[in-house]
Amino acid sequence: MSAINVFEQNPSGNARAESPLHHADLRSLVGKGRQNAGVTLREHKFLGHLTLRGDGHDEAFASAVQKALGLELPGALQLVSSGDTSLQWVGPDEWLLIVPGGQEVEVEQKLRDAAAGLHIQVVNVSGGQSLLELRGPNVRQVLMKSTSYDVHPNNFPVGKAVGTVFAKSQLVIRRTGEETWELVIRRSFSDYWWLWLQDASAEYGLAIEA
Amino acid sequence: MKRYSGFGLFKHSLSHHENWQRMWRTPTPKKVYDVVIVGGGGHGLATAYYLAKEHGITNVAVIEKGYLGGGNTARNTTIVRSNYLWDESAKLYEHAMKLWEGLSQDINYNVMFSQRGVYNLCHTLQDIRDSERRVNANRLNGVDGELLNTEQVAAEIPYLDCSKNTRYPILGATIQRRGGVARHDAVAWGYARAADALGVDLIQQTEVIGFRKENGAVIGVETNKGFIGAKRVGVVTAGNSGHMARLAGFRLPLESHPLQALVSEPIKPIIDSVIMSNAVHGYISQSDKGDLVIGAGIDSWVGYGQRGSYPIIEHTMQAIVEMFPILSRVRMNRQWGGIVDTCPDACPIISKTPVKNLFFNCGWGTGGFKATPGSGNVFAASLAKGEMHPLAAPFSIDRFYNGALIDEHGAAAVAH
Amino acid sequence: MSQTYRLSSGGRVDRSKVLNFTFNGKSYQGYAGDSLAAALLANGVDIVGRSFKYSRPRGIIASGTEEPNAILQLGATEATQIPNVRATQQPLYSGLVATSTNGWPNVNTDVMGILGKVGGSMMPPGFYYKTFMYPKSFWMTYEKYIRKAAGLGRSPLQNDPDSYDYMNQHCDVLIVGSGPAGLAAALAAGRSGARVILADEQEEFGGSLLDTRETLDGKPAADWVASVIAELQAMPEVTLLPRATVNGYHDHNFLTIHERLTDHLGDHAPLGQVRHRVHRVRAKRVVLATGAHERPLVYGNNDVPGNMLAGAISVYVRRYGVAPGRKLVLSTNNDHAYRAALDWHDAGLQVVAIADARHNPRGSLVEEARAKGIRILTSSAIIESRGTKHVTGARVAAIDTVAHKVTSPGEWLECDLIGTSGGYSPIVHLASHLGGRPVWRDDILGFVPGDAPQKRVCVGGINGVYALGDALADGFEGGVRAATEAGFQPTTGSLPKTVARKEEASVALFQVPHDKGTARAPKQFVDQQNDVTAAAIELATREGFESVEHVKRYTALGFGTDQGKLGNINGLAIAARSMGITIPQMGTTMFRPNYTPVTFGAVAGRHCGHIFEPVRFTALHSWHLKNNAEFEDVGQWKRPWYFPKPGEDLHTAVERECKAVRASVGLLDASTLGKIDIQGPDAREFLNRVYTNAWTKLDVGKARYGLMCKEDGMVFDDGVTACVADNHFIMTTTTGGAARVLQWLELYHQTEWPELKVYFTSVTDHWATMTLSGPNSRKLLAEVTDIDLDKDAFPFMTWKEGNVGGVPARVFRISFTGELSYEVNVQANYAMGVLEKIVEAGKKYNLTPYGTETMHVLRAEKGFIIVGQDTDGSMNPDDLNMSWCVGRNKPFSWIGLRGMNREDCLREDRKQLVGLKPVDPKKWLPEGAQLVNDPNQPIPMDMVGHVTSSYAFNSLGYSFAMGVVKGGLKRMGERVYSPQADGSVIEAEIVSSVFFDPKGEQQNV
Amino acid sequence: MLHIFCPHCGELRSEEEFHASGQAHIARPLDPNSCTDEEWGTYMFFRDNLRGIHHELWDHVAGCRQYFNVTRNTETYEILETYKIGEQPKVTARENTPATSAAVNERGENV
Repeated sequence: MSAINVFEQNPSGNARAESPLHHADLRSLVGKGRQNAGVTLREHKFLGHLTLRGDGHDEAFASAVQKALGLELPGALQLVSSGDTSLQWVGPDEWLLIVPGGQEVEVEQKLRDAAAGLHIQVVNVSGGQSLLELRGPNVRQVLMKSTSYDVHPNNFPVGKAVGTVFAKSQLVIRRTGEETWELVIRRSFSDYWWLWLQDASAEYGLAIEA
Repeated sequence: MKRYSGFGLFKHSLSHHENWQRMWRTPTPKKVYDVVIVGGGGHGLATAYYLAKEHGITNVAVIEKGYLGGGNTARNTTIVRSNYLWDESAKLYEHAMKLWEGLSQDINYNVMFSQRGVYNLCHTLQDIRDSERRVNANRLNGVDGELLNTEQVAAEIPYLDCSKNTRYPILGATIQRRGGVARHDAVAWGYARAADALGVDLIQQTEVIGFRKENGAVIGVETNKGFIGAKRVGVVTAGNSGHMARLAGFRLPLESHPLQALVSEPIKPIIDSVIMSNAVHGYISQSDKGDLVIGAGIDSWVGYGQRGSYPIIEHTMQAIVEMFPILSRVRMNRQWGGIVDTCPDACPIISKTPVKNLFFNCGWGTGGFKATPGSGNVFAASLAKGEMHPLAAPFSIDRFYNGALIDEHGAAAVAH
Repeated sequence: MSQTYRLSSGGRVDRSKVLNFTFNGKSYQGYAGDSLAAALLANGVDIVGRSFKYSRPRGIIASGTEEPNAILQLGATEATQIPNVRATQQPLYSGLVATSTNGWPNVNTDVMGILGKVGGSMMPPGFYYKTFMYPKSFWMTYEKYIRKAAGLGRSPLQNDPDSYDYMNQHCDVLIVGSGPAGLAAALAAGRSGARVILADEQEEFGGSLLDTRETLDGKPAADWVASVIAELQAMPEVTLLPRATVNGYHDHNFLTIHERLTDHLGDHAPLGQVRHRVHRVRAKRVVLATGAHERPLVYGNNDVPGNMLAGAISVYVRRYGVAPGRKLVLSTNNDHAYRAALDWHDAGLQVVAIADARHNPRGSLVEEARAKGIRILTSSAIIESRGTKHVTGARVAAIDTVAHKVTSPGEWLECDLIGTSGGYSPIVHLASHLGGRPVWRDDILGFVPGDAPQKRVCVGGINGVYALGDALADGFEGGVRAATEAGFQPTTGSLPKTVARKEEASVALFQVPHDKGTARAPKQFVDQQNDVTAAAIELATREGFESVEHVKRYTALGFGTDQGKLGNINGLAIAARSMGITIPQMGTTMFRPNYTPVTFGAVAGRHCGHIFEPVRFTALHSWHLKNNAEFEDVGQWKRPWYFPKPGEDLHTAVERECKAVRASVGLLDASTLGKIDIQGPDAREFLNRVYTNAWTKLDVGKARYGLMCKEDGMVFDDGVTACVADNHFIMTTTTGGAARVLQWLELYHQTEWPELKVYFTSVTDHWATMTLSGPNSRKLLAEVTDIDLDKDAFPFMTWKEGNVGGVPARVFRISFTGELSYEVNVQANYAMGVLEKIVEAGKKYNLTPYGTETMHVLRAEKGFIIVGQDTDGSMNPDDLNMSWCVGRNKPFSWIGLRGMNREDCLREDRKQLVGLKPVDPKKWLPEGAQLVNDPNQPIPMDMVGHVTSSYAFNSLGYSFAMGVVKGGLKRMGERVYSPQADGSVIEAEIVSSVFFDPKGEQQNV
Repeated sequence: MLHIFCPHCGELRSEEEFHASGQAHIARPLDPNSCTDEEWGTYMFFRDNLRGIHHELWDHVAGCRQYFNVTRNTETYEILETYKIGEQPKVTARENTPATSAAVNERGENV
């Protein structure tokens, strides 16, 4: 048996799946919000989330990642992406890789092959995380209500990703467009974030996309 | 000392209060004292008083770098209770409680000890287990305590949100009915006046900057105003204990952290007991002036600035509004911070030290005020005899080496 | 009565918008733009409250935050009551309902006032301490009556309908105050392109420029204000916050601003709006342009309604078009206060006289007053005022300010308004919140900010720079400096021209001497809210209270809702004089947040009610809801506690659930357990170091239970860890310990053993875990999985991969119930689908969902511990009778080993975990019950231990418990006793803690 | 609320993101079993608890999850430097650093 257990966790057939915000039934809320809402929310569900750990100062590791993903290993607070794949710096030895759902094992294997001989960790965390996209002119205000991190464009340009405190818990904020932001949320907290975001965006109007 | 009484007050009113005596002298330090107490807070002044009163040792000086009662005595939330879990602490705090119960008369100064009851709320099943354990231990130790269910809590504490749909519903509470609050400044002033009357020298605005030693024993203290000799020295300098130990040449198993508190504007009485919650983390009582007195948490870093971080105030206020939603429109007047010396087991150090004849009384963490009379009483006995009082003995520094800790963390409910 | 005291013209109020309001039940009218105080004065309301201690009638003194008396109760409904609103800061709105906070039956005829007159002389400071001591038991009774007099306003008794929130702000320059200096600073900083926040506590920007008689560039000052605001509004990086008080200056340039968004609209917020918002600001630079407060002089009966600050009179006349009287006498020690008399005179009202404490004042304003024919009495001051409910006269006498003596009998001047000015106190509160002690300046007779490490600039009045032109220049320069220091290019610009004036120095005067001496003179109030008099301060120093903090605490000086904004400097001056020292020798008390009071709800923000704190749910939560679960809080998680069927209580439900597990099969949601994925060549070595037991030989495919200790040898977490590949482990932790354990592993890896090649990643949320437990679990699982469940192929303490319900799963054969058990782990997105398939297949086995309570019972029957329930931070593995789980001979001295070997940890009579079997099988030992050896010992009793877990129900048919007993492991078969609160005693036998199936025959099948 | 420069994220962040973990540079004895009770107790519990310059361990829990060291004045609360695990402080009490010096520039870099 190999040193690491790589495990395909997606069913081969059609199995029922529920995203972390399943219980909120977002689909039923589409079109129910205010016209010209200041904030539009959408859950990007069932993506492949992988935690990647390795020595960021090791050239070999960086080139292995480059080779496996075609992405340059991002430095502190950076988010790089190509197509449906994004790679985000989380810490000096930790990155979050998001790929289309179903590709987790394939990508993990690619990384392991490329980094053969290096000490790394790849962990599928897809069941425990989700990506919330917030879009619109008032997202910045909603973020300002929620985090003590400075989300002014001068400090938070597109392509930045920051782990920080958000309300009374923690998450990662990513800025992917002028008025587009993403929150990486943990499954068990998803109801809290859902309630929080509804509350914080109420005065600007919240629209749901699904 | 002229005794205070209602008649005296009337007599003074006739002379437009122009003839009141000084509460204490401003003495010139003697060359040598039998005992020098470093630190003129509640504990130090109580120590001096009991040395004079119970042990006949009146050649005593209390040396205070600022003004009497100006440290944690001046900035705590004045809660008094004795319902501690472990035998060692319960006995010590209950000793204090019994002294509280006659203190105003003993020192002829109204410390306004108000036994209005202290509630500790339970929000989880484990809270209930811990409370049951503590109340049972208290009872068998002779400390009063009851465990109430939710309905009883709701009946006894009006406006407390006891509904099921809160984040952490209230499942019950312990109540120590003999617990309550006292007027903090009056404790310091009362002990000071009584100690002064027995001949103790209270030396303010004088800072101890070193300890003079001979053959491993202390023989006096160096101050910014000169040397003062002493046969024994007791250090009671909450918030500065680590620094004093350093001057004496050793370290202590404690760290000094900011502890914050706040008051509302004065409002008409609405809370007539002391209510503490561990799970939502806040506690509240109301002063006789009408201020809601609210304790906040401890900052996790070392800090001597008598101030902490603002989020702690926010969290505390969230807890208070969660417990008492009707208070949401009341306004917070003032916040402040003290410095608490905290030991790893949340219990004090009352102990001999590596320096002979030098004794330390410190590490009370967030719980010092309630112990004031008991702490002073057993420390005085220890200083008088040169051997630790039996109630103080378990609180030796040695426990941090041999492992005989008295871990009140698990059961102290809110750390007050 | 309709606004009798409203001037026919002038002010910034909108006379076309009449607003109705009530005060103490009477209806009045005011105008849009009025403050409540202005509207009350316009209607001739003199008495707004009764004083705290003496119950004396009190009127409005000031026009802003410093007001000590006009503290009112607001609110039209019970739920919208607001206590202690300063009428001077409350904008008038239509329908406002205000009442006085003290006074019975009402403020005009107050019974307590009579008591105050009779008993007042018996109430010097500290009188509480000197009496009410006897008899001993009576304090609680005395206190009951004392408390009746407590407080100002009252709390609402219904829940707040409003909401509050936070806004986190970051800026280059935060400017506090929008008077001339603040506005100039904002212009300078804004033009540089910096991110600027300008906050002001008032309804509109402008500060003193809103009521000044000065002109800028020859035009009314307010015109300049309007043009500056327009320019700032056009700057994208400038945020303007009116109605926003900067209340706290915290470390590292973090400041809090309390913005009142809707208090000017009504007593509660319009639907969908937050009432207050706290801005949590991190500023690179702070410009403090907080200005100065005018100081009143302290003279006899200075609290009679109709005694006002000189500057407040100008504000009411010029800003609100209200004249709070007809005939004014002004008492001053400075030039600036002459403006009040000039404004009064310009409004066509009578200035009876100005008493100036100075010998020969000749400043421009003084000359202007002289030129207008106003009578000026020099070397004079008002030494007392007259009147019961309103001022009827002022006694003006010649005084010697140095000798502190009255030098002439003086004369009584008829008047209905007294203006008073003792100079100005820079508002140094914010500058001092971080402990920087203010510094006294003799030239301005005030404290200015001392040095502080904060990155801040002080401009204008706070620096004692009072002349308008100087304040503008100081502000602009400060704004440039702040922006430059924050990394922006300096800007230039021209400032409006001001009229130059000759201003003379003021003379030091705080308490005005009285011919009777302080103790016998009419009461000279220093702090009106707390009824602190000059005599009280003298008494305090006489009794030995010599420190400024002592004086404050003994007299209550500055303890009010105004925190002594008017009184503190006067109090210091009186104490200093009475002790023969100077004011700077006396020093100031500490300044602490808040500058002005802040609503609790605003400090709490949105973090209350349903979003007070995160609630964590598992992927199966909605199934639990559908199946009627009751929940238990475990950390932030909601875990099913039990699943009652109709008519069942906890006890009967748990009994049923337990039986179902022992007899057939039960289902538990174990997803909340912490799970950590550990990978790396040194993973095993790391486990060896953090667990008490050995991991070197754990084969791939196997799982093992482990205990974790702190360095002191006390147990802090436990769980099963499985080896999924040579260098790959899945660790489980307790539910509450998950985050703590991960942090613990990282701590040791990062700080102690960075050379070990291992990584840790939390997978708690990723895997959903369903535990099937009971003799039929194998049969049930077999129906939904392709894994070979044969007992030899899949033995106890191993794990397998395969499909469960068509979804890839890792199945662990471990047991916390003592029954044959399988823990099925699937990627959480698929958990609900898998669960439903298991439930469907489980119908024929009476598959029974069970919660934490049943889990606790079943594990206790097996003697399995729950960390945190059976341990309390003072139990080591030996105490728990778990020496089997301790690898004392492991080569590396793992965390906890050395601690366990300390002297006290090796005692034989330590409390040890044992089973407890009540001698009467029907009796139940309460969890937390204490144990003694001799039930007849009198209190205090010697306790030998306590009950940690106890259950009335047992598969074997008797109640049983686990507990700790001193030396208990050597006392098997002995009896201990538990004295109960009701006087009864429960006798129990010390037994093994394994009650059920000690050989493990049920789980190893 | 403190503003702390995380040496890994390279930015100043609010204190809320961090967890203070006590005095820094307290190394676990290499051979615990040879320690006396007194030595072991000293390692576990006894701290400098200094007034003034203090080196302490912080964890960027909400950010990069890295532990790092902070040199902070415990009286003024000023942070004089932050540095990674394994590095030594540049500012120490012996250097008599003025309590009011600003050792971190606007970008939070050590200067």
